[in-house]
Amino acid sequence: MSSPFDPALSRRNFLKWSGASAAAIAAGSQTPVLHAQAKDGNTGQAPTVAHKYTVCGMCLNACGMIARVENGVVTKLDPNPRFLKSRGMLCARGNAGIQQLYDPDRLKYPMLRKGERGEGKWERISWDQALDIAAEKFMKIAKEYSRCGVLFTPGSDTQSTFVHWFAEVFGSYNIATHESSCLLSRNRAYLDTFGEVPFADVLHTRYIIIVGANPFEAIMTPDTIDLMTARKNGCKIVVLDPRYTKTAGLAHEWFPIKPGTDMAFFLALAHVITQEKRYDQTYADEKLYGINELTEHVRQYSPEWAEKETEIPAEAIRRIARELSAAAPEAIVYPGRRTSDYVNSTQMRRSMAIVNALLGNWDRPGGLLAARQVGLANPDLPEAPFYDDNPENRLDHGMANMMFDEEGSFKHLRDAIIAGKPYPIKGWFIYKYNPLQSLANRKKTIEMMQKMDFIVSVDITMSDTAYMSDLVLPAPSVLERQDPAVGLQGSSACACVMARDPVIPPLYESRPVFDILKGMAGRMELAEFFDFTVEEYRKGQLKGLPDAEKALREDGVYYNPSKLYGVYDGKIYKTLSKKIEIYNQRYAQMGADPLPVYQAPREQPVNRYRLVVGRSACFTHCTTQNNALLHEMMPENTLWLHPRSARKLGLTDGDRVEVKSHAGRGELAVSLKNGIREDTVYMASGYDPLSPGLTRIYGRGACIADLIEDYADHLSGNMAMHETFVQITRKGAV
Amino acid sequence: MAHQTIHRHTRLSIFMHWFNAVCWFFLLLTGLGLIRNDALQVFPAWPLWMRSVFGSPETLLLSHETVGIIWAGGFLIYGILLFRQEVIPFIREILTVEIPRDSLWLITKGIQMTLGYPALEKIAEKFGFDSRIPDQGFYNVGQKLFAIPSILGGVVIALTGFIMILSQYGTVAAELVQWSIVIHFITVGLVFAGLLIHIFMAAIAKGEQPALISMFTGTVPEDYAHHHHKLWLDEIRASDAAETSPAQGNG
Amino acid sequence: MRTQLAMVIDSSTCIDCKACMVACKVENQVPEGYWRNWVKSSEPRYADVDWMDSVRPAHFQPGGCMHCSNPTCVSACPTGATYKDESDGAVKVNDRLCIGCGYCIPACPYGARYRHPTRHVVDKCDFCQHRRDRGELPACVTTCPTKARVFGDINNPKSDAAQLLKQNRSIQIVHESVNTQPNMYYLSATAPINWPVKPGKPDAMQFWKLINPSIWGVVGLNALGVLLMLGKQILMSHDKPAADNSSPEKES
Amino acid sequence: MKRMLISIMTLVFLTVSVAGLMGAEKGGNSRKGKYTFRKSCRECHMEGGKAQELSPANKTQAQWDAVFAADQYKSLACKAEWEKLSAGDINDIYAYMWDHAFDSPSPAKCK
Repeated sequence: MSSPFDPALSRRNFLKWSGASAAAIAAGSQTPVLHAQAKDGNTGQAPTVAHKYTVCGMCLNACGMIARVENGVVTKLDPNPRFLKSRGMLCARGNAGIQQLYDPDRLKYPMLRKGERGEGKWERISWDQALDIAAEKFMKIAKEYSRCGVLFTPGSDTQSTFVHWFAEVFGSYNIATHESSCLLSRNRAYLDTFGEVPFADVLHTRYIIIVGANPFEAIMTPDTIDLMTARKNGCKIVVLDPRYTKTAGLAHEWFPIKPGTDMAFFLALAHVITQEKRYDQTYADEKLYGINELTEHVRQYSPEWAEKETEIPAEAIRRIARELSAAAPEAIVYPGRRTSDYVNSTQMRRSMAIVNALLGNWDRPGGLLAARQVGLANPDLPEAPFYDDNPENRLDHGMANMMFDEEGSFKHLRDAIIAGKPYPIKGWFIYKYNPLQSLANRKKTIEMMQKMDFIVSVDITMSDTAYMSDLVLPAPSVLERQDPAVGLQGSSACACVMARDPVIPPLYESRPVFDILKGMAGRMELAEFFDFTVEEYRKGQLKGLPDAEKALREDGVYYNPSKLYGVYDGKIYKTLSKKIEIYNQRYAQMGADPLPVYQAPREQPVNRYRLVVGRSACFTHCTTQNNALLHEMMPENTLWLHPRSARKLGLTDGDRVEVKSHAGRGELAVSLKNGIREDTVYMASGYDPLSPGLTRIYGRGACIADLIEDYADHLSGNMAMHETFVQITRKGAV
Repeated sequence: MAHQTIHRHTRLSIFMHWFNAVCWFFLLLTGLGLIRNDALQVFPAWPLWMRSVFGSPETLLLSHETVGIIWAGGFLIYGILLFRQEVIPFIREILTVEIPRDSLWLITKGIQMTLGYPALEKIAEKFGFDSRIPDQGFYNVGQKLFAIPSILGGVVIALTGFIMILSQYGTVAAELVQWSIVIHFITVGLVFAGLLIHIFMAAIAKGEQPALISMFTGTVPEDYAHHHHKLWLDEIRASDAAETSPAQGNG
Repeated sequence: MRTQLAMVIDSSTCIDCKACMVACKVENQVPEGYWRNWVKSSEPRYADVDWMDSVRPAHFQPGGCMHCSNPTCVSACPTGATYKDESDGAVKVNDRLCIGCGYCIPACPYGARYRHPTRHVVDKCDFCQHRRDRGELPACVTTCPTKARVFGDINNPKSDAAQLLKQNRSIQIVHESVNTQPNMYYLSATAPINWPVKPGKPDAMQFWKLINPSIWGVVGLNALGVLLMLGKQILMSHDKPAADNSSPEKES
Repeated sequence: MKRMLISIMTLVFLTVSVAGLMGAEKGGNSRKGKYTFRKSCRECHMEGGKAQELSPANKTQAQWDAVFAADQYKSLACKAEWEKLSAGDINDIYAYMWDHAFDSPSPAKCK
């Protein structure tokens, strides 16, 4: 009766419709696109409804969606039931994708900085002017300081591949990716143990230990959904976390482990498993390298010893080791994702990888799976030129000894740029990357920016990093873009290919980063390297998959059936020993610990609290806090504090406090929570931005980037975000 | 003399009277049909029937609201345009009350209407008051006593109705709307109770046919005027004598 | 048997991700600050115990309008704008009949209703009528990551909802003061159970109910009086009209 | 004091490990090697090319050591192409192949 499709006009229908569409296109009303469509649409008749396949871009998971488009306006996003990777679901952020599209806070046209950096004075310019300026400034830097004098930071995005390609043809290998503040230490650890980064077969496992991960809140498809299905099927979940996350709350056992001591727990598990010979000897002889060294090495790490470090009772550790190995190989130590926590994160994750190795779960149901074949080809592109005047290496080369060359380390790069050594970096191209909100030590990032001559940001809204840039270029949301094909690993669900086509044309003057790069390349005598369209690029990717285009059109996804288990049968591991390296020979060669040696975390100063960060299901890092639909869930962040600690500090719930670290300070309200250790505090990321362009969260809460001190993982150069201790003082009640 | 007629109502007044009557009945019946709640409705079948007559509950509400606006709007325009000519004299007339005479009228007329003349005479004798029914002006005091609350009631009904319509198109404090419905309902109930008597007294009761007819013709027989509204008749005669204005005569 | 749409919810699988809330908000254009559905959560109760002692698991309870079979909201509505749709068993609001009085809002023990700030009518879940018209499931059901919400006709034994209900022990959440017979069933133990409130009525509604008999009574009595007089007039027609003329005659 | 100690220890650790890494690295310029390899070898050593498709990740570091061992190339079919390259170019290609070998810390990706 109240259906918006009811063509009958009633006394209130007119008002209702005008109200409804005003809400839906609040932002869009300023756009020529929507105006045009409104004129075309036969007003008074039932709206034309189209359903279009697309893929979510609110986080990097890429879940399948169906967009409902009515008279050219996207009115709803629903899950694509055929998209097995996302298990036919769409989370809160996915549903809020529509708000990202129609957000009045969106950037609308290219803007050039007028006043000082961060002063917020902008001049609207045309795209031609913008691209001319960008090309000219980068070429000037290339001439004066070499092409490596421009830094490129592509965030996790389907079109980031073009930024990498542009950097390559432009000639800079100074690239720092999102990964260097996320999962590199995990990748390092698993690569150096199994020769490959695995996917956990959560769905079929019977026992899972989750440490430094929060899959029920940090939604990952299909792991999050599979974990709940596994739980329903009787899988036991053990969570170690200083904070009572929703994952901890839904686990069978939760241990509020002392922060930074995870390795002690896993070494003790290895101790029990090896001492009690709870591993498969035949498997170990055949596949594992260094089992004897390990047995010897972990003799010192008894559960009783670990109890002192972790504050987890020895008998619980012993029991868990026994339960875990009894469930093996359908048992997993969950590898996790964001492992940018401590200075020894790689070794910590190595200790977890080693326990996985002892469980013999590699390449088996309910264990760790290798990446599956998807079948995308590399489009034929011209060979990238080589510039002889470039320095030999990345700026941060050698600052961590197991760094990934193509990912870099933002933390080390920043230090080197500030120092100007070994060579200067003066330009920065930023795409979907916001270190001023998401990464440690905001002040230092600003200091780094002040060393630069020219900074370009391509973003959807005026993020803090865009706000501090010189040229800001408006990007469309994924609903307005054509994207290259991407292969997705969906654990046991699938290996699949997705590709986006625009659901509606781009709003305002926004342009996808591909167009921007192509425009810049054309102005830098690099046109030949971008002499293709996204469509052509995608055709090149799909050339080996004749059925893909049809499947993408009809189902919104293409599956390439590939082997799931036993991929490694008859194959060797990509390690020096060609086996699963419990004892890592390369580490031994370069002087790192070949087996993880426990190092206690830095001692906690008196009256200081360890700051930990972590996810909420409604927020992707610091990108969705300003989204009206999600903002309502948490209008500002608060500091989680244990009631006993609060009593000690004379605080009650809701009191405002000043939080201080060596990096900076912030002010926010405290929430008294039993679900956090007395020595630890937590706050959500993404608040108190510098940019007033984020209207809903500007001036709300406190910013983690201003508080977290800059540490990095020794081996991978990954940022270490849990090494900060803060001081808390009362600021008076609200 | 008995056959002579006297002008009593202008065409506009006649129109407004019947306009009011028709609107009232329509609004009453549709309004009653809108109350669909077991705890409040005495005739549960009525709303169902009304809704089916109108095709749907929405049309019923829409009709009620439309006619309500026409009714209130009609009186508003009438009141504004003829404020001096009609409203002020009317109000002055209905507010003019002479307590000893008019209260006696109420008593004697009341007894006469209910118990009849013989009873009136007996009671008057017993309690020692004049059994003759006192003379009245253009309106008798009974009409005045009905007119005052029904006008006030009309204003209340219009206002509360307006609040309810308004609350569908704008933000109105919830409590105001909540009380508006109740007051609307109560006022209609009370005015309607009076209306029943008005209808009886003015149209059905014996000897009142000239009044009913006058609501079509605009004139009353002189003897009726003499009998029911003697003071008014005296006034007309006095002014006729003074001005010999044809407008005041029966033409 | 008559259709009764219902939700059977396995709240033990809810992860409190709030996808259902956002999906509903977008689908039904629910304005900022208002919700048609929700996820209630249990507070962890280990405040005064040592960390290492037993930990109560968290529990999340998705909900929304319960589409009761004995709806207190329907009996609070003066106009019948809120009604139980016989065709599908859902409790609905006829926007075009609602005058926004809000009598029904406190009458719901679950807080499932609100007054829409721009449409000015009361708004609530209708199990996504317009989606069902297109053959789709309600938005919250479709989007739920763990498929905690199962939707269907519980009177149709073939539906998923009916089968789930048959195979499991379930509970309905009611306030002790009134059994509204909600059509939202929760499987297994569901923890944040005690949140519904006693259904209330606004003062105006209470006053109306109080005074209602008197008003009908006054009208009825007057009608009776008029009828009596009419009867008297017809039966006692010999009551001298001549006396009518006595008064002026006497005077003159 | 403790911070100082940690800093010194970190520095020592870094120096030792960087030195270790240097020792493991080949002398050539890996980045230039990538370019030269693509320019000089990939025409044949690509999918659908005249010779077997080659990427650094096709072989282990030990296998690359063997390929680039002194005069080993003379037994290859593309001997003539090798001879067109300078010793420096070959060394660069060697560095590239070795750095991104199958069992290297950062094996070459398909893309």
